[in-house]
Amino acid sequence: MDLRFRPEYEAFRQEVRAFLTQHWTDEDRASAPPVNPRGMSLGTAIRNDERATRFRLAAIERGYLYRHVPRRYGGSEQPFDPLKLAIIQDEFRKAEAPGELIGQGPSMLVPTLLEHGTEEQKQRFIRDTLLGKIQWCQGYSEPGAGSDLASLRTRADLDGDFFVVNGHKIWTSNADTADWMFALVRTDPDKPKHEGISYLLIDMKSPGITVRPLRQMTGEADFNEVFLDNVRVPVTNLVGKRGQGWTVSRSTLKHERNLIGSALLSERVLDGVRFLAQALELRGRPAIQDPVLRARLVELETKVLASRYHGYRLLTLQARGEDPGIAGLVTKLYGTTLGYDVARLAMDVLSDRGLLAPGETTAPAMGMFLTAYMWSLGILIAGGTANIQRNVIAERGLGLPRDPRAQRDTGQNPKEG
Amino acid sequence: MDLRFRPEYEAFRQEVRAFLTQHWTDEDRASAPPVNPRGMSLGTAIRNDERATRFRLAAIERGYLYRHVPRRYGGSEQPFDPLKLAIIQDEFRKAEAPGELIGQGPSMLVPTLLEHGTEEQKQRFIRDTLLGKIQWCQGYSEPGAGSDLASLRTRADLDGDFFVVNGHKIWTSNADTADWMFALVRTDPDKPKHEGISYLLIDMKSPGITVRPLRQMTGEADFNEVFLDNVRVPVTNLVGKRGQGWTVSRSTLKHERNLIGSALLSERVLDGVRFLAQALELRGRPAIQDPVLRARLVELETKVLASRYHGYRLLTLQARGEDPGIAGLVTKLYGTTLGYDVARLAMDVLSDRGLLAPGETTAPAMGMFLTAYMWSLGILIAGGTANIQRNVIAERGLGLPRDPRAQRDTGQNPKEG
Amino acid sequence: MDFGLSADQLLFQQTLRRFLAEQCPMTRVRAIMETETAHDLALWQGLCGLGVPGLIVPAEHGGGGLELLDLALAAEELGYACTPGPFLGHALATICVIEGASEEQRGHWLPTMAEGTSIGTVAWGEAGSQWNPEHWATFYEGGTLSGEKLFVPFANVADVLLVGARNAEGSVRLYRVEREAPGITITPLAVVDMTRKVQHVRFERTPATPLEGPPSGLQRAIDAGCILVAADAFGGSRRCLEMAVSYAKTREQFGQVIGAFQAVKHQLANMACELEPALSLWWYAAHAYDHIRDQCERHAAMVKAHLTDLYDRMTRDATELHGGIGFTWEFDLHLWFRRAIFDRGFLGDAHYHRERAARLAGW
Amino acid sequence: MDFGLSADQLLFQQTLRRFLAEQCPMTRVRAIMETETAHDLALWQGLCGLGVPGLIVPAEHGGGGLELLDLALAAEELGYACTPGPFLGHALATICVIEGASEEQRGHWLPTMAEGTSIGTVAWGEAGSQWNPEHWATFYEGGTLSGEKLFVPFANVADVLLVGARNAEGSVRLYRVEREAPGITITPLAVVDMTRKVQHVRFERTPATPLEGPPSGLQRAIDAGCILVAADAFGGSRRCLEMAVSYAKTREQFGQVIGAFQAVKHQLANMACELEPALSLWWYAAHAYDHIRDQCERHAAMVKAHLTDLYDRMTRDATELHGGIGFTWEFDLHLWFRRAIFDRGFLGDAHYHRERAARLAGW
Repeated sequence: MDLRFRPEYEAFRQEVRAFLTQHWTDEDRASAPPVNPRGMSLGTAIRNDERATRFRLAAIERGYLYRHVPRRYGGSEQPFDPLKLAIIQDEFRKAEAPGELIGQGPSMLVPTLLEHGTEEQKQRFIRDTLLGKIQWCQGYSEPGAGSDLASLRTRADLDGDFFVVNGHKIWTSNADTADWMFALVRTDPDKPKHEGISYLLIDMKSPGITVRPLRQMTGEADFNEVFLDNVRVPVTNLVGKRGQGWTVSRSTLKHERNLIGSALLSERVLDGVRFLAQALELRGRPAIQDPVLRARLVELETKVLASRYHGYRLLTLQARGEDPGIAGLVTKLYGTTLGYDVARLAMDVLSDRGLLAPGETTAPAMGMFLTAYMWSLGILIAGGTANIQRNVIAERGLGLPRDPRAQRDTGQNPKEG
Repeated sequence: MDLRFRPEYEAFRQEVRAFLTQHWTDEDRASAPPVNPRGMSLGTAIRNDERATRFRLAAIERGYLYRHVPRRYGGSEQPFDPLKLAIIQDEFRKAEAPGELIGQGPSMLVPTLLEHGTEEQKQRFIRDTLLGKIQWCQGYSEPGAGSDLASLRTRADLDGDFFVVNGHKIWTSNADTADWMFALVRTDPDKPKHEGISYLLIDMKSPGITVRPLRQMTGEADFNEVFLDNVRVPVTNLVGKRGQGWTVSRSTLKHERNLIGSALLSERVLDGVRFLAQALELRGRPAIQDPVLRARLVELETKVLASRYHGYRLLTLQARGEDPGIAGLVTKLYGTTLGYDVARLAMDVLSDRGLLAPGETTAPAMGMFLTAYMWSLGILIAGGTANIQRNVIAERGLGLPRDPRAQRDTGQNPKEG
Repeated sequence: MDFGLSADQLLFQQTLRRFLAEQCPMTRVRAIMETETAHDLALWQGLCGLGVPGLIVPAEHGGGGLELLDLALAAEELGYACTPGPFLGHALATICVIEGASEEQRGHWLPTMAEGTSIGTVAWGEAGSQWNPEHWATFYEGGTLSGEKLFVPFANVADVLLVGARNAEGSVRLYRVEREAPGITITPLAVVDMTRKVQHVRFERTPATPLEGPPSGLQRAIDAGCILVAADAFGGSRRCLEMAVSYAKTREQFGQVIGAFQAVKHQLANMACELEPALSLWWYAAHAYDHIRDQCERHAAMVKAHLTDLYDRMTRDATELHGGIGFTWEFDLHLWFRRAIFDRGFLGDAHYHRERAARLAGW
Repeated sequence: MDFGLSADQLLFQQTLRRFLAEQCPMTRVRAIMETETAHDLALWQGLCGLGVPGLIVPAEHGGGGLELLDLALAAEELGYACTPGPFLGHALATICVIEGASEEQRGHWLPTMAEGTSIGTVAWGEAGSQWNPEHWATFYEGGTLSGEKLFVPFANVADVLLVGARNAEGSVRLYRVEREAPGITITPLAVVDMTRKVQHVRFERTPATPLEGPPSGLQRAIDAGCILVAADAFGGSRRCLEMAVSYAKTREQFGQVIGAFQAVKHQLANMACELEPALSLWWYAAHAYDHIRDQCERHAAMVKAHLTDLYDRMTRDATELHGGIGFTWEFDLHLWFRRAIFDRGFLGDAHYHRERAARLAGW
């Protein structure tokens, strides 16, 4: 074990700080675009304006962002170093500087392309995706096939050099603004279950695509339904082999962003809750002085830290080429329930002020914690339900008997971002 | 709804108080027999010495105890009146006076005999059981047939006017001291599942019975294994019809003792925890001043009260001849988890003093809360596991599909008392 | 001599449930909540026709002369049906008058409140989550009120506000203010529960009439509020469980209804197990309000804390159980999710009431 | 540059686990715990042979010269194996000397402690669950100690006690006392955890030697204690989960192994889900003890609270899952259940450490 902040790391930290001071000024920070009511949606929490892009390019140049991505595809191609990663994340967070984009493109498509994409696909998509110039949406879920991807019905029939796609996708966030969609489609309808599924990149400007907004419980429409009607997709947009779509879509799981992502998100929300508890008066004293809230705050901070260090452990196992086994299977369930608990605590800190809705100017943090709270529940649902996670942990992790009725391998609904 | 403490009830309360002052003196109270290390075992928590018996007889005479049992069998045969019941329980508890015995005889056998026994059986057993003169043990569980009574193996073969019983019972509390056992035995081995089971009263002095103590995790041996080797039981000791044993054993559930019993037990333990929290210093102040413990104490008291009032509701439904439906199915799971939570809280109130074992003279309450804690877990296990309760609630209460693999109807292991 | 509802109560419950199912189905709920006030006159008049606003008002003042339990049964049904409108604040305002006004004032004010032609609400909570009257800063002096009250339900709809404020002697009492009185500023707020809007209300030398009955009136009304909120929470919880059970029986996944999975069954069983005893708990508290007064305040504090915590868990679990559809706007579940947030916050949070229950026990 | 165990550490872990499996199987654990002291010389010497008592003692004083993480790995294995004996108190006593003694004292005392021929323990906690040194009343004056310390592990077995006490200036420091010194009264206690007995110790003008190193030694030792207890709790938790999983795979009910029931599967999955990230948590804290000192105290407080809470739930859930057999004396599970109670109480309860963590963050 070696995480020590030895002199070279202290030096690295100073270097990062100096970089931030120079490249992310108070003015940059203050120039945040107006609050986007959809700002809390999955993966769009991070600024993506021109200043941010300029900053990110500089940060990539210096090796601070997208360290696992080769330079030829727009990453900074740095050796695996969780400590540097931690320092970068810490310092960027303190400076409120734009970090890696965590939308579905950078988090899900890029790792997939790195592993399964053709050289042409990599060149064409990765760099622009990392900078947010190409926006992606994910076309996995279908009505009636939530966690049960085996029942996927969208078809892609080969017609010369094209697939002709017909079907109906749901829970497609950002489909209205996305340039491209990565989708799972059924290319071989006669093959059983997963075997007939392929992974396809679909240009959202293609004729035959209709996007309809889908309002979620927060009242905003951060999702969409996407109807595909004879959409023609070149066969060169197939990622991996035909019929291997299920395997291709799961390669994401092996990549570091996903391993650390959820801990990071909970950390950020927890920072917010702590700040809230310090700032907000509750019955005559700052809420953080309330012994019950205080104890819960420490407890959740402990779990957030456990989540972070657990990420380090997984990364290390990966770097050593060892199978993380059950340790790799619990991450999502731990992270999503923790995310819910953290957001839930915010509601208790707010007490009656939790009644004020997002956008209410007199509300603490403009009522955004309610949105975070609802989203934390949505994420719990979206990442394949918790029950399916538990099946996976029990069966694959603990070796308990499989339930013959439930195809829980398909259950890992990869929708997230 | 009518629970009001109208003048006649206030008068009744005064009457109970006067009775207690007269019949349960300070001297009686002080004369408690030395603490029995097995005092916390299921159902023997209540004093059963000569003074207590004398007092109970007077209380029955006055209509305060065993109100649901006819006078001709030794009860006080009072009209159903939950408010009087509440007053009696309250005042008896405050006066630390002996209440109804809650061993397996009074709680389980008596209701069963009242419903299914012959007149002769009732005359012979009920009165003496209510006064603790006949001690009972319960012969339901067998090795390998914990919650799964369908796999019961103890046989009773008819031989003239006798059943000849052979088998092995386990988890039989008080088998070493009990005079009689009420047991489930298989009288018709060829019939499927429950149909071949009968309910039999077995004299523990019969030749062929061997009792072996079974130590539980507390370190004491409050249970036994009972080996039955060609034990001859007169057919007149069959309760209900042959082959109806399963139904007969379940009649207990309809009777009020069981409905209120668990709430009462939790109430008593909670009283103890509150007293402990008031008396015990925790980091420079009484533990009850600790905001976290305090909040949990209120929360659990609320649930204990809910449990008590829920009992009133069930009694009322019963008195009205209405089917309680799901309300009747949740009682046990609610009560046993609550019992665990209450005992668990005691451990937190004790803090490091929870390390002191039962019998340690310098320990708060002589370390008895540890025993209560372990027992609360034992009760959770004994009453049919919580998972089986949940199956029952879901299937019979909510009408969800039955699991074809689990015979959870048999799962209501009636072991408790 | 029993612990159950009377035939009259059961009939009333049925009648009200049928009325709401017919007159205020979810399409209507959504239409009303989308309006500026979330108050629909026709619906309110329908409720008035059933006597709901005056249930607890003494018969001699034109009400039903019933007890808090009856009113709480109405609250339960309104919670079950997710009914929008000013019921809760109005009920509390009538109770302020019943318990805190002089006989003469009662005679003046109650009849129109009982028939629902004068709508009332209560202005209690203050900044910093202060629902404890001891800490209220709003004061009464020279016939007028000054101060700021937060989370006043339907302040913009109500005709009269029953305000808790400190008098010159430093005691907190109830005051009656007309909504149209000078010096009142009502700030509209974006709120989570769209079926029960709240506003902030500022008083600046607003003419007010002191209630001249027993000073205990305020605490009685607060107790009643805790119990009514608990009943609302129970009704909503029950509805969430019903919806989840019904969904589990119809939605198929992996070739069978999801309610056949043991994990789902057990989650639903746990919900039912928490729900059932909670019913008896608030019944008892409501009964105690009229019949066992010395137990009422503490029970009210306990049921407020317990039932609103329960409601929170029930809405959360039901939402999770529904999966994606539970997260959509079009599906109705989130409307109860939002009501649960109202019930938790209004009158103070669960922790406040538990601490109060501890203090009331002398701990 | 990684967050994992080194090859040496993995080897040591394996070696120790094999040693305990062979030399201290559960039959042996039971035999030792039934003795008056719960200390077995042969077992202790075996551990000494592996270098366990001196792992963290600097090499120049005869120890292994390793870090707290290595010692914590040993604690984890001892917890996993339910090993009886004075390891924990001894480890903390050596740390008191390493961190709190002068160089000369270290030279005198450490070699025999490193080889385990001189067994140490710590006398810290006082009445009223006072584990906070600021509130300790035991005092040092004129070369002697007076006061009472509760929950001293293996006081009757130890040769030396490292005692926390207040000096004439009011500062709390560490003192070394020989068990055979005059004025010591050791009260034997009936305790829950039979593998780690504790006693109450009273000092009455007992000759004592002040430790002459940095005053921070006491807090360092407390931090180390929190981390070692957390590692023990983790080892025990891991064992409980393994036992429960293995039972679920073999025990049949209703015609199939109980591990095929989704409810059981999910309970086990939840246990695993809590357990896995907790490993990294105490690894980090142990690593911080040597390498990120400014984070250590707060992390130590957090891991003590978190891991002992976890241990409590794991022993409880595993017991419930085993059904009747889990409730028997003959089945071993309750021995960990009892160790969990030790780990929760010793050094102060979870709530104390969480509050401490809050204060250390400046909240």
